[in-house]
Amino acid sequence: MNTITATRPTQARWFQNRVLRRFLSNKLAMFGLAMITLLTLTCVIGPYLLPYDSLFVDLRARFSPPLTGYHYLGTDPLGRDIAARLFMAGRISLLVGLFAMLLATLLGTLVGVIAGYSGGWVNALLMRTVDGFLSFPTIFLLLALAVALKPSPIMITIIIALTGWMEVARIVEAEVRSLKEREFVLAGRMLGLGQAHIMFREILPNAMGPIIVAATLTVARAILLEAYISFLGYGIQPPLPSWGNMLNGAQQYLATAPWLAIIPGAAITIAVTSFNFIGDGLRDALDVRNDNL
Amino acid sequence: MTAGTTPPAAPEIVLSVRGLTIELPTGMERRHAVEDVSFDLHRGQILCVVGESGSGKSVTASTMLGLLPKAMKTSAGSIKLEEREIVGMGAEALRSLRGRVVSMIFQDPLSALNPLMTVGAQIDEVMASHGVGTRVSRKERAMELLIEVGLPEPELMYHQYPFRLSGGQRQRVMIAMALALEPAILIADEPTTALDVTTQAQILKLIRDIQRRKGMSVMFITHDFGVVAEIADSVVVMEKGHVVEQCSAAQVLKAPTHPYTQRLIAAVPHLRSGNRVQDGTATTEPVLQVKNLVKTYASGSVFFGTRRVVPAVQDVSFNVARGSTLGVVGESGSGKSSLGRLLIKLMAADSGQILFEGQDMAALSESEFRAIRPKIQMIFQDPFASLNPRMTVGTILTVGPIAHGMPAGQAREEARAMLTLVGLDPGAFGRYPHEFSGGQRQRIGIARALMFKPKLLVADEAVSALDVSIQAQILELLDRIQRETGVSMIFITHDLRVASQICDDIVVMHKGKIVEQGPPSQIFTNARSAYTRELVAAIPGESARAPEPEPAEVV
Amino acid sequence: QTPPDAPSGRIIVGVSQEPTVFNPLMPKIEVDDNVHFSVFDALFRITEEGVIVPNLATEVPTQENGGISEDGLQWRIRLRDDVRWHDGELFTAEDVKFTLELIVNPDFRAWRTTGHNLVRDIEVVSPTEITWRMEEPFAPYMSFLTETFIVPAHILGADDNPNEAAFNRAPIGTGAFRWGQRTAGDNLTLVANPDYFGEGPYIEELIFRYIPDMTVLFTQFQSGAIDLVGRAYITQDNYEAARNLPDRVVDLVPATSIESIYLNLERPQFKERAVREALYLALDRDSIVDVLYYGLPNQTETFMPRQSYYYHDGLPTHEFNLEKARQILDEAGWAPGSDGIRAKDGVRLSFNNSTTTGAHLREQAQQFVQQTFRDIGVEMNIENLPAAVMWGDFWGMSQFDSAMVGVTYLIAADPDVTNRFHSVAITAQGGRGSNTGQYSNPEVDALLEEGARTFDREQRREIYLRVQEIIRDDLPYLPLFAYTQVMGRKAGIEGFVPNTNTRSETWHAAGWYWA
Amino acid sequence: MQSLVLLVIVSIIGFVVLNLIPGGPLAQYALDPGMTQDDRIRIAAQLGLDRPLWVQYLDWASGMLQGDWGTSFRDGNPVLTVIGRHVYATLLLMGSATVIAVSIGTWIGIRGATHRYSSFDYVATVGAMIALSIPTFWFGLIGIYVFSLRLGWFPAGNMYTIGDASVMNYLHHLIMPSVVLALVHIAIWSRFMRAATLDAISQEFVKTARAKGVPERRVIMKHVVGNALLPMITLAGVQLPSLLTGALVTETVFTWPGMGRLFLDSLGYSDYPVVMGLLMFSAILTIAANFVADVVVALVDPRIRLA
Ligand SMILES: Nc1ncnc2c1ncn2[C@@H]1O[C@H](COP(=O)(O)OP(=O)(O)OP(=O)(O)O)[C@@H](O)[C@H]1O
Ligand SMILES: Nc1ncnc2c1ncn2[C@@H]1O[C@H](COP(=O)(O)OP(=O)(O)OP(=O)(O)O)[C@@H](O)[C@H]1O
Ligand SMILES: [Mg+2]
Ligand SMILES: [Mg+2]
Ligand code: NI
Repeated sequence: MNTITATRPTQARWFQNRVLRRFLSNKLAMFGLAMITLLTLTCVIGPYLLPYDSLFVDLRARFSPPLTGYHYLGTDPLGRDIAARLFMAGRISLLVGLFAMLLATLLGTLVGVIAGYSGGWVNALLMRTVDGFLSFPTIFLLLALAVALKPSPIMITIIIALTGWMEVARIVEAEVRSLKEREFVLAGRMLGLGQAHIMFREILPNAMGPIIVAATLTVARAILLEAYISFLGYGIQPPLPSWGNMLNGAQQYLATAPWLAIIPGAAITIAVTSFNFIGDGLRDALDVRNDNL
Repeated sequence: MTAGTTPPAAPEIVLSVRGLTIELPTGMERRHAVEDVSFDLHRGQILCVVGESGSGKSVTASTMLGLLPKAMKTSAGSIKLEEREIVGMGAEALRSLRGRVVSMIFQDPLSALNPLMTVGAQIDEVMASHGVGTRVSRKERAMELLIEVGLPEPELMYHQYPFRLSGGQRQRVMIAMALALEPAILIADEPTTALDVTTQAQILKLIRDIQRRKGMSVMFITHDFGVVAEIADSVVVMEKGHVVEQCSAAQVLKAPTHPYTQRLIAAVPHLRSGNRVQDGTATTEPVLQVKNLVKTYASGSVFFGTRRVVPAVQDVSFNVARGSTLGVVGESGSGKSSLGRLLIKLMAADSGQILFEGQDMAALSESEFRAIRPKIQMIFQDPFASLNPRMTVGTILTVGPIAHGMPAGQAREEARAMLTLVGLDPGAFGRYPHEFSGGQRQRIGIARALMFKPKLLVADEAVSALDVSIQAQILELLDRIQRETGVSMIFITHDLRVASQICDDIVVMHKGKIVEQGPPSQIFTNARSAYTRELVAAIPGESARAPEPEPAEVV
Repeated sequence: QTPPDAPSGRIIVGVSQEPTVFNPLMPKIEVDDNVHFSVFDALFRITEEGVIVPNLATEVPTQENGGISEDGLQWRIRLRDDVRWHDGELFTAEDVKFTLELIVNPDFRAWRTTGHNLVRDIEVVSPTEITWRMEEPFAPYMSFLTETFIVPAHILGADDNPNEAAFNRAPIGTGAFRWGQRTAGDNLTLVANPDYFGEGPYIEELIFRYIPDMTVLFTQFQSGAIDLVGRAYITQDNYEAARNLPDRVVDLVPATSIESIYLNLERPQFKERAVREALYLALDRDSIVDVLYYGLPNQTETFMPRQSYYYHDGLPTHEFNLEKARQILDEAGWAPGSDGIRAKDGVRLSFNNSTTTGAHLREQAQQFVQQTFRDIGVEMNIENLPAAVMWGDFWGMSQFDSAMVGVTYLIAADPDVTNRFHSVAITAQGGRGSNTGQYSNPEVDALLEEGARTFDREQRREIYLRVQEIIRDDLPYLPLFAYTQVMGRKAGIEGFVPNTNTRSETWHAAGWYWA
Repeated sequence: MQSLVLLVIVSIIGFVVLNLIPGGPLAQYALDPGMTQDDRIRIAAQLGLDRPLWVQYLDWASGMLQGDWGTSFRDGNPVLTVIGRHVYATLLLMGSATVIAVSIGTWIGIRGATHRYSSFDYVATVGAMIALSIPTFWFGLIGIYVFSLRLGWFPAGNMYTIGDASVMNYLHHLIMPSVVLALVHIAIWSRFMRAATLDAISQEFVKTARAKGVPERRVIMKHVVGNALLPMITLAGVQLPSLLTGALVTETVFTWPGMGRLFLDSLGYSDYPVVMGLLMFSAILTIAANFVADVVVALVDPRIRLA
């Protein structure tokens, strides 16, 4: 007989140890994580360390290039300090990105789980709707919704979430569809568990990996989308800064004040790259295939 | 032919492995994939490499061709192939040996052929890669080969894509490819594991015939001692990367010296022609009566003419007596699993009756059936897939009873007791499935099924995914549990040897129909249908030994 | 410099909206006028000085010459006899009659009908003479007619659905240029009409290039890919750069549109004159004009363009005085709340300000104004909208609090502003017109009605000067400045005359030529 | 059948969302001093905009079923004509971007997979991630700043210089926008190609091919790449909407006279028929692309072709 000596229960829930280890050893992902932490910290504390308020208009100081006095990153056409604005904007952009991700992931997961588990016409209807949304050029939905609804950070978050849940739904649906054929799900049915129990307690935790990956990439996408609609002027309204609306109008000054375009653009790129690195690292870490190559 | 007829004077050595050590990437369960492995392969002989899963058989074989995965390195040792040293040989030199001097056949014929190339093109490629022949001569040779491996209509076969071929046919194509340049050595890595018994027998015979005809040397990897008995001249036994025993086949089978080998051989299930001894738990009163059960799968679309109708279960009737075990056997695709799913209503039957304790379950709706579910439980095939990896063993065991109204405290008590019953430490309660071995997981699966104290257990290939030694343990456990709890069992398996060991009654299925039904004594020694006889005859290794006369003891 | 004998060369005009409407009678925007002025002719033309001169007509009808009866109701127009359509047909009074009737045809999707819907009993006296009767005297009609292009009866009349006639896609006019070809989304080519009855044309091809992005438009002007830029397409912040370009002529042309903060007077915050005055005092107009707009626009106190004959130059001038603004609010009883924002009778002095998204100079001005307003305890929130939304019901039905807009008040230099300031023009209150600020003052109403009936220039001047005084005092909107357009062209282009009485910089492309 | 349902869903969502937008097509005349609200109401009625929404939808849909896509409010031409005039420019841009993306992306992907964890792979991975993270519009702006304003190498926009219809002139204008548009897709394509190649490389038949002594080059080119390209064909179909979206953004930045410009302009003027037309067009294009991808896969993959 084969008895097992009791060891302390492992607290690995979503991540098996190996996954976590592999993730932690991924240099790029760690770099991304570090960057995001750094960015978040700067955005949170940064404004308190700077001598200028992000909203303070000073026409005499307009268009100061970076490193003019205490304007480390220069000033904008109204003479506001770009560094101060950049950090305040970071708060908004990151928050919008995160919350849009949360919403999109929730909605996408719900639709995906139901569609994937149900099959049949429910699946067909839900997935065709997903396809429908996907076959719109994203910016149509984005612009049309932004135009139709009064822009406010909350609305923008909702709008971005509305245009970003489909990918999650697709991923989750595929995952659930394959999971539901797994024997442990059959086992759940054999035990006489309810449908909702099976969907959300048995299957969903097993789909967490791909969902987390999708979520990370959705943050990246959401930040980009926020930037784009704010750039077009339909997003976050001035004087509240966001990385996107800091770029709004910047193209007018490309020739004379290129830093207006370069600085926020770089911030967006860094933030998005970091999230993408993390997402990619997670994906690699979760990919069992890596074990047998 | 049997292992015993190996000529005593060993002929010249074609392949000589000395002190081979291969490192695993860091972080794996052990440091070496194989360590200090030495053996010789003689010209014109078949060398079988046996051992449990993960013992390093495939790694050793890959090294012969210089095809180790990038993550692994040969750290010591030498491999001499007809006087050429393989270890450290340049890539191009190695390549020119592959397929020409050494060829290899792999386990899974389904995935070993490029789906986008025709059979002919893939055979042709071997010759073209070594610059042999002209286009015309190569095609001629390919045809010859197809005939040689016994494929019908070579002209047609030549232009066929792999997906159109059956598993056995694909494996023949693989062999044809391997033989194209008449290599000195053929390495076969479990070439028949994925095939059903009848096909397996044909392929084994083919390899042996060709080996004889060409005087080739064959290194044959398997974990099945039945296969060893069938074809081996000499045997190498591996355990955890080490060679533990190496000698002639006859010797290994008759008088294994290493304890590991002894264990392995002892665990091999053998066909028992006698009936199971009953201790009185079994009655003749049926707990389950199945009448004229029918299930037909329909897939594809009527519109596009791709409709495919598979009659998976056709007019199946049988009874299961209280406390007894019914075996369901048959080749792959015969409808065994479909039958199993119908019985526990994971799938609805098209027609027919399933009377459980006199009540027709086929007619019940899912919600009505829920109340009865606890009485009918299932043990699943794959111990890895059937346990939710995100749940602790405790949750897995208790979630069902709790859903059916048992108080959580009581469920936990019972789960701990159940763990002990199936031979696990109660401390397993808080751990996750991935922290257990395959055999242990299967015990958890059994414990889960038993939590409800069911009247009927359906086990679909419950031991097929396990190594032989663990398989034996689980079979023993099931037998013990049946004796202790008096549960009835339906045991689905494709392995007749296993069925012969624990079943009171056996039904043989073929293409969805029951072709024969009776006690093991009838099925294995006195089969009425030709199909059953064919199946029994194909069991590897059994022709080489006399069926065990009578069960001396319960395994 | 003299123009060449035969048309030669080509001039590419950069525009930032795409001309898409080619039937000059159908709903159109300013940029479409570029094409209409070149392809068609109206009965009259208004010059850069605001003087109306004959075009297809041979004389301008007045009460003095008898073209318009004393009561202003009977009109008689004499027409040229030497005008041919681009297809060779002779232009006659029938075409004029057809045009005027088509405009009021209920099935026809006409652009403006104001004025035209007063016309009755059109009579073709001879091919060169036409008369009609007006339902009531309407002096501005003359100006409307300078923007009413005559279309060919023999072509458009033959089509049973003038809304979708082939003519609308390849128009035939009498103008100096004929329809060339259109590459949708990119450019439109007109070619010289050698048989033009008037002056010119001197160039062979007139091309309108659609470049929606101002930065790119300016870059192309810099690189020489386009020859001429009109309207507001060179933004104020590019003026310096433009001026310093070699071989380019850059003119500052006073425009008719007035930038202002428009107030919705029905909002409780704005009902009191004191509030409006305080807000006006809190506008740092000098900074806006001199810094944000680079000193290019002109400060103004009225809606009337400075270059107009009716311009009032004696209005009280604006001062920037926060102290006084606070004082006025204090006196009026608007006391600061705990958050520093003033309130009175439960009304917080807080409102939204809207403009079209993407107008970055305006957005700058908004944010600047926001700060000074905040200094006097007024909260102004910015809520910008895309043009299509902003100019819909939001604007038309007075759903805004306040807006930062540039409004043109005059039609072809006529001083009539009934549409903007008469109380019958408040659509939100069931009226018809564009009085979206919901301004209502009986005295102004009376003056405007009188002005529309009066044909005498001097009498009208008196009326409209008075209107300007009252409005300056009432402050229904807070004037910021009068726009100045930056017009740029290559140095070799001769004959270019800006005319702010039209909506088009190519109003007289017939006179352009390459030196 | 499913595609038809999809089209109906798309059209309904599109129509509803579009009509949610306040303002409407007549907003553009709001500042015209001579036009009164009466004029605008009259024109709205003439355009049929005063009818209930569902009547307008059914009217539009029944026209659609008869092949009548409606008439542009702004342009007066039939919607199909209007779209047709802009398709060419967009296809040119998308086509050249695709050629760039596919050729470079495929190469990077294959090389990255076959030289996994090499410095090339590392640089490619990092590069791809960054490329995926740069906002396209911003990249375009910076491109214009550097290459047009600073260096003056490329024109800042438009498709050609008037009066110069030479192929070189078109090419000159095409380079920047197509590179900008291609950048993201190179990244996407190379990532997927890398994954697909890794997938294929780990397949048994690759081992078989090696065991046969097939030269490594041929193993990669014939066995690995052949099989890796199959899923990529499907991907190409799926990627189309995002390519289209990218094209829309790029066109805006580079004032490219394609469907993207048309789309933004039409949306700006609330030219419903054209916007709806473009939505349907893109949905149909997507469906068609997926269909073509399926057909191509079926042609290439004998398992499907002969099944
Ligand atoms: N690609 C690989 N990367 C890392 N480790 C590997 C790889 N392939 C095999 N191994 C490890 O090498 C050891 C030997 O594996 P091998 O495949 O040779 O076993 P085997 O005897 O063929 O087993 P089976 O009967 O299951 O095929 C095992 O511990 C396995 O985990
Ligand atoms: N969901 C399904 N849809 C369509 N056909 C199916 C389905 N499941 C099984 N089949 C087909 O029904 C037949 C019986 O399948 P079943 O799984 O019952 O066989 P089996 O005896 O369990 O085989 P194995 O030993 O390989 O497990 C096979 O031909 C199979 O291809
Ligand atoms: Mg193996
Ligand atoms: Mg089965
Ligand atoms: Ni070891």
